Amino acid sequence: MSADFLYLVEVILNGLMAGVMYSLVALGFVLIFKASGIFNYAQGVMALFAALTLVGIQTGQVPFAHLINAIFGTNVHHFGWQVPTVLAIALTVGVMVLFAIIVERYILHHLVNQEPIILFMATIGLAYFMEGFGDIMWGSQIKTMDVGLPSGGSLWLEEYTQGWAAEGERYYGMYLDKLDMVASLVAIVLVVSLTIFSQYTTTGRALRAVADDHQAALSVGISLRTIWVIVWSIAGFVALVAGIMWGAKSGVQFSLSLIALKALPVLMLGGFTSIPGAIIGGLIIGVGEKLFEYAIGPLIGGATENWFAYVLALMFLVFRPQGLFGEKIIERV
Amino acid sequence: MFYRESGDFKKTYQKDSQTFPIKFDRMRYYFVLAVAFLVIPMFLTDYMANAVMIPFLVWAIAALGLNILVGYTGQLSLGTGGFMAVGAYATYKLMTAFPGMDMVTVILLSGLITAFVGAMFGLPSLRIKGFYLAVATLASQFFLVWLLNKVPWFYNNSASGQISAPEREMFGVIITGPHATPVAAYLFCLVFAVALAWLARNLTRGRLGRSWMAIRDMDIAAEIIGVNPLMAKLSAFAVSSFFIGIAGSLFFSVYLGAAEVTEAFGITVSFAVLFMIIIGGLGSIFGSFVGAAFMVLMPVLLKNVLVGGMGWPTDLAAHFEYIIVGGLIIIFLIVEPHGLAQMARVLKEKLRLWPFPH
Amino acid sequence: MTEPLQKMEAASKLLELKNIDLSFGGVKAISNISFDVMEGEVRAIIGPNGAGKSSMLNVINGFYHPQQGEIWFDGKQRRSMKPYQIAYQGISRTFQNIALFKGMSVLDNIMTGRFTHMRKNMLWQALWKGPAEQEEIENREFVEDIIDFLEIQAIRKTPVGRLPYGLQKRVELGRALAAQPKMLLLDEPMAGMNVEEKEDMCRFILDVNDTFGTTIVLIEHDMGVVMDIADRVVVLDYGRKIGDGTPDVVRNDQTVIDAYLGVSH
Amino acid sequence: MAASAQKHSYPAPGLDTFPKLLQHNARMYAGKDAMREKEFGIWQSWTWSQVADEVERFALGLQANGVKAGDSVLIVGGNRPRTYWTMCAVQSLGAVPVPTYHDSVADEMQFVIEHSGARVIVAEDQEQVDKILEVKDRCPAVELVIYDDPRGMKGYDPEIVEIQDFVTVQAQGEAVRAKHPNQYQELINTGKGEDISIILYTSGTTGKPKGVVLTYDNTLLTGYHGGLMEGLTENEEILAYLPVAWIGDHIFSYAQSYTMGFCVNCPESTETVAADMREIGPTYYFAPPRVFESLLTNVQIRMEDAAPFKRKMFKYFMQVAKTTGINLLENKPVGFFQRIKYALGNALVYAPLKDALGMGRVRLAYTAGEAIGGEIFDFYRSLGINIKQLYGQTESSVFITVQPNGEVYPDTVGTPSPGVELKIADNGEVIYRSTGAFHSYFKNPEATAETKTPEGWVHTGDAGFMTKNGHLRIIDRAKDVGAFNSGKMFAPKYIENKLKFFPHIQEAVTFGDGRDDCMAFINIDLGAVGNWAERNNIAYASYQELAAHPEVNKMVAQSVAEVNESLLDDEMLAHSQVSRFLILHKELDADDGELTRTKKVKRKLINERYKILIDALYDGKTQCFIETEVAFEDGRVGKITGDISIHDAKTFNPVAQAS
Repeated sequence: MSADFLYLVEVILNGLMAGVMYSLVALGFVLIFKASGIFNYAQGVMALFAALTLVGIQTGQVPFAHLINAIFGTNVHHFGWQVPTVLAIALTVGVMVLFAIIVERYILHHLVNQEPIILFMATIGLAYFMEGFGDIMWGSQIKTMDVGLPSGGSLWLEEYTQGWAAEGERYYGMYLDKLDMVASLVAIVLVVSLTIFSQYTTTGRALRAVADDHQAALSVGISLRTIWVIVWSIAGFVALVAGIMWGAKSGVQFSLSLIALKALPVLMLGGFTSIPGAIIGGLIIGVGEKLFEYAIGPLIGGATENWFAYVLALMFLVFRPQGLFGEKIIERV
Repeated sequence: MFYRESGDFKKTYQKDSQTFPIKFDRMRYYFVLAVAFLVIPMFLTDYMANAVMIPFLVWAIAALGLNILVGYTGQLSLGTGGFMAVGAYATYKLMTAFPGMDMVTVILLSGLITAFVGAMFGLPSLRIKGFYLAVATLASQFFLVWLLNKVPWFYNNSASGQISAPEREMFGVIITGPHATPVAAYLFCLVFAVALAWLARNLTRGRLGRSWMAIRDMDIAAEIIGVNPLMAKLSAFAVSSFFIGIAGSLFFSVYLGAAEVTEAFGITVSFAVLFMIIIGGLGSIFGSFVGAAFMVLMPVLLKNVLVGGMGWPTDLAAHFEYIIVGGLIIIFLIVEPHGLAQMARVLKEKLRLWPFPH
Repeated sequence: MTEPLQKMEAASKLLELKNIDLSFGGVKAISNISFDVMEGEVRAIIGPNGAGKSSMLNVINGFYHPQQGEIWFDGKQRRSMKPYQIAYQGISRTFQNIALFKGMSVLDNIMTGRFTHMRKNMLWQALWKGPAEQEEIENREFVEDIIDFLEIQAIRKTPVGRLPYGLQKRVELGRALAAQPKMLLLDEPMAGMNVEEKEDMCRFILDVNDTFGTTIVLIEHDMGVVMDIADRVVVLDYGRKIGDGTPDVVRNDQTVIDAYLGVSH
Repeated sequence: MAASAQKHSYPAPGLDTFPKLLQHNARMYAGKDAMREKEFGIWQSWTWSQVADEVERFALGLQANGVKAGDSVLIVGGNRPRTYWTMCAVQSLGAVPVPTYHDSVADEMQFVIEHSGARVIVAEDQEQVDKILEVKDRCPAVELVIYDDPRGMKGYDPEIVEIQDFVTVQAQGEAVRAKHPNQYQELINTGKGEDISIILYTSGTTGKPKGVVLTYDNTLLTGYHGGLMEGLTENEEILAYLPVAWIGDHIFSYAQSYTMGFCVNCPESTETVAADMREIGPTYYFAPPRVFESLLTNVQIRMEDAAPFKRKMFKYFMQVAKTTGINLLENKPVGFFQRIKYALGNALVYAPLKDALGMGRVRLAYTAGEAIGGEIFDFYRSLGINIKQLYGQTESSVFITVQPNGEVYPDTVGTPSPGVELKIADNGEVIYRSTGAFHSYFKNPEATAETKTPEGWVHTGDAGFMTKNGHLRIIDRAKDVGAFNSGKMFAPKYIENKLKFFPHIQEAVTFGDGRDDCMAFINIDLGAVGNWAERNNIAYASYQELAAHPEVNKMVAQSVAEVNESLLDDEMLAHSQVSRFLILHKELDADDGELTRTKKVKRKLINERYKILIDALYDGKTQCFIETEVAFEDGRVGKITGDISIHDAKTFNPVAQAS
């Protein structure tokens, strides 16, 4: 095997794993969209917020320390304790559930019969709000996330593949991030458990009923409000997982919220209503953008990852407007 | 309360369909114009011009443009920043390539170039609707910014990757570059803002505007009536981009003076303009101005109160800005999805009916 | 009953459908239907739910493209066309579920109906003063005639969303009329109306037919109305044509009675 | 006499007919709007010269169709320019326009067609033409029907009568004019002031309608002098929304428009009158009291929904207006502080309110036809709207009396108009002689002789008297007025109305004709009194029980006493004070035949059915037992019995009061 070929394989594998990360974020979108028809732009910010909260709790930060100091002229920052990771995660999940309840109570409830586009814009507002709120609550400096996930390249893999290339001296083996591999595993577990949840539990079936037909769901006695709280909680949980993965990878900072933007083309490809679509869309985009950068990038100045996903999705959509797995849009006259 | 409409009757369709059919409104409009053109320039400080008035006018133009697309035609776009960048870079290229060209021509040409680019990116709108389209417009945002950043020809190979506006005059007064006088720059932008508002009003009141709104309200019925959906949407994209291009052009040449594409025309710009029209009012020319005013003034006020008044750190004030903007967007969408303009309309109706409540 | 017959002898075929087949993903909506519409007549399409009536209208105005068959309109065979091109040929319609432009006033809705009659391009419109305004006023005059005709003067500037159902239907008729169509397709124009509103609507339909000589094709459930105002009736059942003729003929046709009239009466 | 001096003062010498006035106006006010009609969304307008042209062409067209001097031409239409033009065109030919109510049914129309002998009818639209065709076979004289609105008329080709479009007739007229340019001028030159200008059929509550024949001198001069008196100019705007067949509209929207040269505005449709009125903002306005009343009610209802603050503000400033507004309107002295308050109220309430009602520019408003409630009247005047009552009828070309500026009292109808001589006949009936007094009833010499004496005095049929300050007060229809044994006038309805003014009195019947003094039956208002009872914890099971309650009787006695006291103000009525009264044990009911369906008292029947009670009143008894039959809602007939107590009322001695 030539080194170039191996490099290509490495690019593809990296792409697949990046794709899994995209899928992870996209999953949150799909969940909420399916259950409430809301395109939740705030999903990315939710991931940021969840990660901030987790780090904040873990490191014993005083919430709103910045604000308190500004108002009272004090200088408080930390409680001075460390919270165990598992407990911190549990507390963060609690915060995300609380968040879901607040969102349902104060926003969704008042926007029930609005057009989808209005709801979409409301989530943009929500995203802005949370971004500011998260910063005020936990401060805006970059934080490192340490929940005990492995990091760095996998030396074992590097060594193991080193000999594969024909001209071994020039080839250093495949570089794959351990974190990415863990993330892929976690994502797979998450998808499987979500699928089981939605197929085999009463709540899951209720969720699907609501997705199919609000009226019908109401008539069988499912409270729409409860459903929405559950869905947003799950989405919050997914956001937390995504936040942990991305945060561990590149630090907890503002740019984390932009991963939502990465998830959008994934959704366009996979369709807004399909969980498998989100996964496969994510993989396609992950692989596609890495390959494109690898093959074409150097010719046109690089950094094509910024837009490749979008342009790919755009091209794709022109030919299949409902996405890969989306239901066919039938226009009634 | 202030309206006296008895005897204000119309004998021609021309009078009946004028922009301000009620005399009181008409007078108020002339009053505002007079203040903007005659009074404000007399009292305009540098700070007021640069922090408030000029950005307000530029953003108002951008909001007008986006409103044509989102408010009037119902096509949600998140590509405003990218199109503004096109306008800005077109201006830069034109100014440097044709030093003798006067600024009005430069700006109009920049608008036309952006209109063309906008129409190109509008092509998918025939097939893609709703969120899909909104997301697709993000493609233009990222692609355009990347393109302008990566191709050195666009910034004349400058080492910093920045573009900066050369000095230009109109009627012997410097309006661009570091030595521009704020009053001249303000008036220059004002003329554009007023003229473009007038243009937007004309376009939205007639055949074209009705075809846009028809597409927005019920695209199937619109098609039955003879509206070609592609033409309607493309024209909306083109006109909208024309406005946004001019806004980008003025933003760069008159307001900023120098710009770097990823900083000045990022995705935040797209959202900011979208917020202006949500808060101001979708499908309202007046709303575009109000929304722009709001989004320009709010941070200034916040900064003056929190940082200047209470001595808070600036970053905290900035975070509050996010909270307030986001919160307001949600509140507006819940309470009044048609924004401040609709509130003004309701208030006006109330005043017209005064003392009756309804 | 001699009047419609005389009318037909004098008139020529405005629309002719020959052996139309339409199916969606293998499900046949319309199979092998042929019928014609004479210039100036009121033609009704009736049939039970799911008989393919609305599909028939959608074929006529170009929303659906039949897999087989020929459509002849105004003496020419129609190639595959988009609905907006068909609007230019002189066919306009109303919808079963009102499809007005909710964000516009009554006047603007009907003005939008004049779309095919307005020509001034974007530049003239941007200037407004001059030709564009002139064109606007000319069309406004036409539209005001329709408003007068439909007796909706009092609601001219009301946003359509605020109007009661019956008036919305009337406005929609106005919008269709504004195009000055050769042929007007009405999809259940009287659905959901009370007796009085139905009478008004009947009068308007007949007046339209009378005053402008517009050919009318309508779907209607109220048999009384159909028998009163239609010159000829097509009866559909399960996508097939089972009867065709004057109301009298159709009323006495045994197949029709068995398939449709017998059931509902 | 002053009246005769004015008798022939036309707006300018020789302008003694409307067609001549029209030509005059076309020269004087050539470019000014004479008529407007809201149609097709805007106010279509015609200048005086355009109107003159329209009228000329239509007149010549009518002539070409055989209309000649002396013919009657029936006009059936709403307030539309062509309706008014037709009148003038017909008059140009020396023929007589006969406008009729366009909401009348075919049979009513048939009577007018037959009686007027019209050969030509000008109808507004299909609806009217249909009515005419319906009765055509019973009106053989009709030869031609001209329609204004071509809508739905395309297929019409009835063989029984010729039908033509208004425009076609005008085209025929134009052809005539092209050949004979002076023909029209010659035609109108032959018209004279004493010619018949119009026949108006009075609706006639009883019997067949009567055609009131009026001459140009009647309508033109009356309208002109009325306009001069009020200082009307060519700049007035008036809204024509009342039936053209009604004398009021004919005088205000036709005669005065032609004589003063002002503009008449026709609303778009009946539903849009209020909106159209707001747009036009008339300066001269007429409405019957019920219109003013319903407007006021509407205002009050709408204000009820206002926020508490706004409601309070409204109430406060309306109170300010009440004390200040009328004085300001009548140029009486008002304190500085009051003026400030009124000015503030004007900015916040009065001016916007008037504007919203479309009365923002009204300089002069009339009301007539029936009595207007003092509250209502004062409401508008306090806002600064110069609303005045006038008294008149078809036979007088409207104007008999008008309230002069500064002398407006709610209970009188003013002083005689220019050219009117007024007298009270011995039986109390108001009679007058005036320039406007009608020529005759068409084809009805008996009725003419009954109403108009050879000396020209016209009987109004109304009883009234002149108050000390020279104003006329109308009391009742003359035929309802009786006399006491003393020979003094007894006006039952006047007293009854005063009693009914109290909210707790629903109905009252008074007796006195051919008796010594006045007695009354009272019906209490179950709603109002029931409310009062609930508030005061008075239990009651039925109307009868409530009516017999001593507190209720006391309350009614108090009201009767107040009425008696108020009657003292008028010498003519001071003796009609109610001396005894009783509260009936049941409500007078239309189902029992005691009231008409329009809730008017059937005196004769009540006189018979309740004879025993009446006798008891006059016999001085204090109790009386009665048994009456009543019809229940389900149709069964039952009996109500009751022991009714009779009360003496407090009366006042006129002489004692005077001293």
